[in-house]
Amino acid sequence: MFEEGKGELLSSCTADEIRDWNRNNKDRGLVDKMTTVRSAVEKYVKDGTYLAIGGFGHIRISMPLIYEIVRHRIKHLQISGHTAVHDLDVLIAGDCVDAVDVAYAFAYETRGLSRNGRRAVESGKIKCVEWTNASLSWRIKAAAMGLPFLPARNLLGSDTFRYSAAKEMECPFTGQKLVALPALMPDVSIIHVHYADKYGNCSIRGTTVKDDDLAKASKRVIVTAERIVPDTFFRNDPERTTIPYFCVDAVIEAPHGSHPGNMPHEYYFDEEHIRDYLKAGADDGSLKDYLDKWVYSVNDFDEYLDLVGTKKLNELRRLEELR
Amino acid sequence: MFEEGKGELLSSCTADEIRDWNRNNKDRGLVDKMTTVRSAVEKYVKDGTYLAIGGFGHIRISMPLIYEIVRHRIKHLQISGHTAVHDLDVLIAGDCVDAVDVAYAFAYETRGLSRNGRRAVESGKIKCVEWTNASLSWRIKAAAMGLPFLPARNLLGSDTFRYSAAKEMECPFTGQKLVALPALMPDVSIIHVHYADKYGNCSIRGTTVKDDDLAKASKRVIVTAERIVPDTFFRNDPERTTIPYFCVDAVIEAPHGSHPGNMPHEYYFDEEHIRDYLKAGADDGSLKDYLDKWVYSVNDFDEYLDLVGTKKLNELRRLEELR
Amino acid sequence: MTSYTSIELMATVASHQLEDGKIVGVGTGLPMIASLLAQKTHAPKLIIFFEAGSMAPQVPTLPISVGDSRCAHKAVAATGLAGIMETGQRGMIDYAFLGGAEVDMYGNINSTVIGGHDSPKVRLPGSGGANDFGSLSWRTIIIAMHNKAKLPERVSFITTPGYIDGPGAREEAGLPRGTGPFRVITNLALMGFDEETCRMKLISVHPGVTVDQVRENTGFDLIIPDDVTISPAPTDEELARLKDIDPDGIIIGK
Amino acid sequence: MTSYTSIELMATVASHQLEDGKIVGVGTGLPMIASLLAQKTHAPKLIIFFEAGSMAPQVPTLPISVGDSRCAHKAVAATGLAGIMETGQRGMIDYAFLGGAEVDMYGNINSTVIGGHDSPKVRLPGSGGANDFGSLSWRTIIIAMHNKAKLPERVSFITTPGYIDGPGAREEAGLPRGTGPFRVITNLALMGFDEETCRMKLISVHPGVTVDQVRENTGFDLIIPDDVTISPAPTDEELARLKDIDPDGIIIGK
Repeated sequence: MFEEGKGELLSSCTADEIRDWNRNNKDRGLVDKMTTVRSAVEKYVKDGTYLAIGGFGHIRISMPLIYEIVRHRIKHLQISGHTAVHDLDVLIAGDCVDAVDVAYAFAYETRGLSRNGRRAVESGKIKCVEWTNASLSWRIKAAAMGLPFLPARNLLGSDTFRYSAAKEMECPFTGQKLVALPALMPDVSIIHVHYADKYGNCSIRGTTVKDDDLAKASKRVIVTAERIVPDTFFRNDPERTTIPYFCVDAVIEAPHGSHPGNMPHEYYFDEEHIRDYLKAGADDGSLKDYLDKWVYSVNDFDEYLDLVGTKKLNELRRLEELR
Repeated sequence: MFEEGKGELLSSCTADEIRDWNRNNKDRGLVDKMTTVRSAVEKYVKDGTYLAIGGFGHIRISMPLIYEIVRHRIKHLQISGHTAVHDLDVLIAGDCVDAVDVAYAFAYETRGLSRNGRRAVESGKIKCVEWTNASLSWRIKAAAMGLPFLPARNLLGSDTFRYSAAKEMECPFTGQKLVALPALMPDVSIIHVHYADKYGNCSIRGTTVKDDDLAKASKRVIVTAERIVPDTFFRNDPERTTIPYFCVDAVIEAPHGSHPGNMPHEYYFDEEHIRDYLKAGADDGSLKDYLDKWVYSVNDFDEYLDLVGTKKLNELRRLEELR
Repeated sequence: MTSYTSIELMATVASHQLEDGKIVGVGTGLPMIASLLAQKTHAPKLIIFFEAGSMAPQVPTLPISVGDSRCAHKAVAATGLAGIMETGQRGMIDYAFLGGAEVDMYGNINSTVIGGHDSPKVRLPGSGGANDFGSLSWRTIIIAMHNKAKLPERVSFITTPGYIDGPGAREEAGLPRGTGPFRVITNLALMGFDEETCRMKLISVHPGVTVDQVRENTGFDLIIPDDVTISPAPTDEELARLKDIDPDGIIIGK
Repeated sequence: MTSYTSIELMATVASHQLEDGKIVGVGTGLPMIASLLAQKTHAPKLIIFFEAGSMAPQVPTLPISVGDSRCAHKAVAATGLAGIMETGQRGMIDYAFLGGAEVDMYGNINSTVIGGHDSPKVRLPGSGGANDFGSLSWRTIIIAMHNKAKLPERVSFITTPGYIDGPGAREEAGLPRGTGPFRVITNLALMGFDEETCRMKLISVHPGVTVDQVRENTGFDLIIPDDVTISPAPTDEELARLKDIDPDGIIIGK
């Protein structure tokens, strides 16, 4: 009677498993969590990790962590692709990805499709399970709420549903048909924010996309921040805390950390860089050259920013501020 | 097999009814919604209205609207009582209330029980359906999300459940037992906030309790605000918008609007006033005297504040600021 | 007579479909341009929602992404995907404004794959917020290119459901009642949907386009009523505003 | 020997039950006092949540309400009821710290009515956040007065479920596994729960109280093991901190 999607549930958990994880693994204390990109990736990101990335694919993404994952040649990642753009594409370029829960992926919005991403799917290298931006957000919200599922009214009547791992269900009160979305608890999420303190309290300016829920839903949360601030920044104005400290496992200071992506109120897209990257995506050879130059040949994100150059960084700030 | 609470569902709606109401009755435009307490109550609050009140019972409550409802001798209200304290008690004193969805009511926290509230229930005048603070919040959240219900893991195994209108259900993925909480769409909600613009955008400092969801869930929303600010207050910093304008139907400027309740960052409780009120609650006669003095004999909230006096108001500000 | 491109015409015709004072959930590309144009012409009080969380922004210059900082500029509220789509789920979003690689006669949209799902000929981006906006908003406006391949009888993959396979199918599937596709704007024509059959129906052909041309370029039996009109050409005012919105022709120039 | 009141003793014994570095969801009244005392003595890194939405505040002076501005003072985050209880639902709240008018041998709490629900002898406030904290937190600590009426065999109304009617009952009811009542602090004794039977069990009697007194004032067959100890009296340091917390004796003086 009730249909269900035939897509694979890439990451599953019961509500009691969510609770047990949180009881046993999340530190409640106000402890200093400052670390480095390298240590955080080595500690938390493994072959086969189910990874979710904060922001909106090319807006407010944590490029220091993404580059480090590529540099560490992590394999077989499964990715939550709620508007995945440059974040996912670089991981695919680095051959890190096996499967994607796709809401939006393999494309760059107004810039068109990504040849690199398409090639990986069309060659069968990457497995796709279909979702939508809202259904992935609600799956994450379910885990954040400690629930095994959330009901919703989208997805129904579509092939997106048929290639998802959702199920139909009935409302216990009204009898109406609803879609049930299974909770998603990523192994690791990486989130770039505007402000963080050393304990992990975070504040995001502009749209949150789903990062408040993502931080609550994930087993491990690594945060990179444009600026590290004292905890009084949050305690004096606790409404501005987007993510409370106890969700966060590691904090790294990373100014310009979303480059070449946009960081609201800080800097706009580096369109030249993205154009060159997309051009390199035409074939695996050019892509290897790109990665050699920007990822493998630099030791860390500071060296990467030196390659970008101060002039460009200043220009992107002016662009963001509409000057 | 699945149990259900035998309490009456005081206010019910299907998801499509929520949608139809919002389509047909909520203005999407940025229009000036400034009005007076009197006009707002006359327009929206009727005998039999299901009413929800923002804040936390004696913190950030809209006393101008509550007094006006009493002054208008509105009858047969049904109330959402998620930590209802002085807000509900004054409405009971004014003989406005027939039924309460109780999470917490008829009491004043550390100050003890309310004789007025107890009398009304123990005499059979007021009908009680049992809920909890979280389950009422989640019922409101369901309506705010456009869902006919939300699942949860509280309530189960209690008499609170048996005297509620919740049902047991099974998770479509894990088979585990959950409680299903029916959506609650109040007819009217009244919410006191720190800042509002004339369109209805609102910002709350301190805990939101459930007012962000409540504004989205309610058929009509009347807002009183400590301060009216230009819309640039929100547009320059859109993260601080607790309630977006399109949820709100009427906006009223009301400094000191939570008196004798607490307003975080503005003024603390007027304990003397509350003590006198609770003393008056000992019998109906004294309560009538209280209402005569503070509600029926004054024309509006400005006159009420004149009775309170500037000296007292200044004292409550100093108290709040720990000076 | 002022000269204009096919894309400019699609943008102006599309913008006309939006009502002033309503809320529209806007997808990336041409829908963005057409919504901004509506605000600068006949619908100054049109409220735009972008799926990443922005409500009623004052977009200062052409965005690259529906989630970038231009799309949240001077918004009245900055929320997230759930915040936007829950607002839609409770019936507050009047129009969904979407693009699609394929659109069929029931207004179903494919933006996921061409060819089989598991071994696709072309992998497209997927739903993004399209299925959400299209399922939860009251009326869906779709922009597509007009040829037999792009307007097939049946899309090969329903990313975003239209009327699925006919009258009552949306409600039966569990989608909110009273919702569905409203208009389709292509490079050749403006189309709506027949109330009785839920099938796509011609409303107007663009200037210089014949009904036969439209018929020949449609992959299904398009309903052609007697009262087909001619779409209005862009006015000088509209063309000037389009230049303001996209001075470098990033989308309009495509 | 320093003199102290019964309420002061309950506060200190209660505070000892809280572990440093854990999260506790705190109800109104004595639980508030005991949690603040724990922070000022053995558990400076104890994290307090208040149900109205405050996380990890630095409470500057005695609050009147768990939702007032003192309870949100210098918090790390200001959310709402759902924000707090969802954090509990996903297993992040270690202790619920509650009061109750009646507590029975399985740790079920009544704070709703004495007498029949629909024609009560005494109407009490109801659950508030107690059912939520008690259902969703890992361990529940309860403060109550000790006499046969307040500690009956079966509460007349289960506002907040303890072990309901014995082993496995919570899990069978659908409540999160591994949760339940942990300690009961009264004016006479400190009690826990027997792991096998889930029934209330004496841990220590307060100074000057005999086991017989406890037994006589309990409305059910309390498990009395051989190793019953004597609760430690409040230290001078603890009494001084209690005075700091509640200088006017608003709660402590009751």
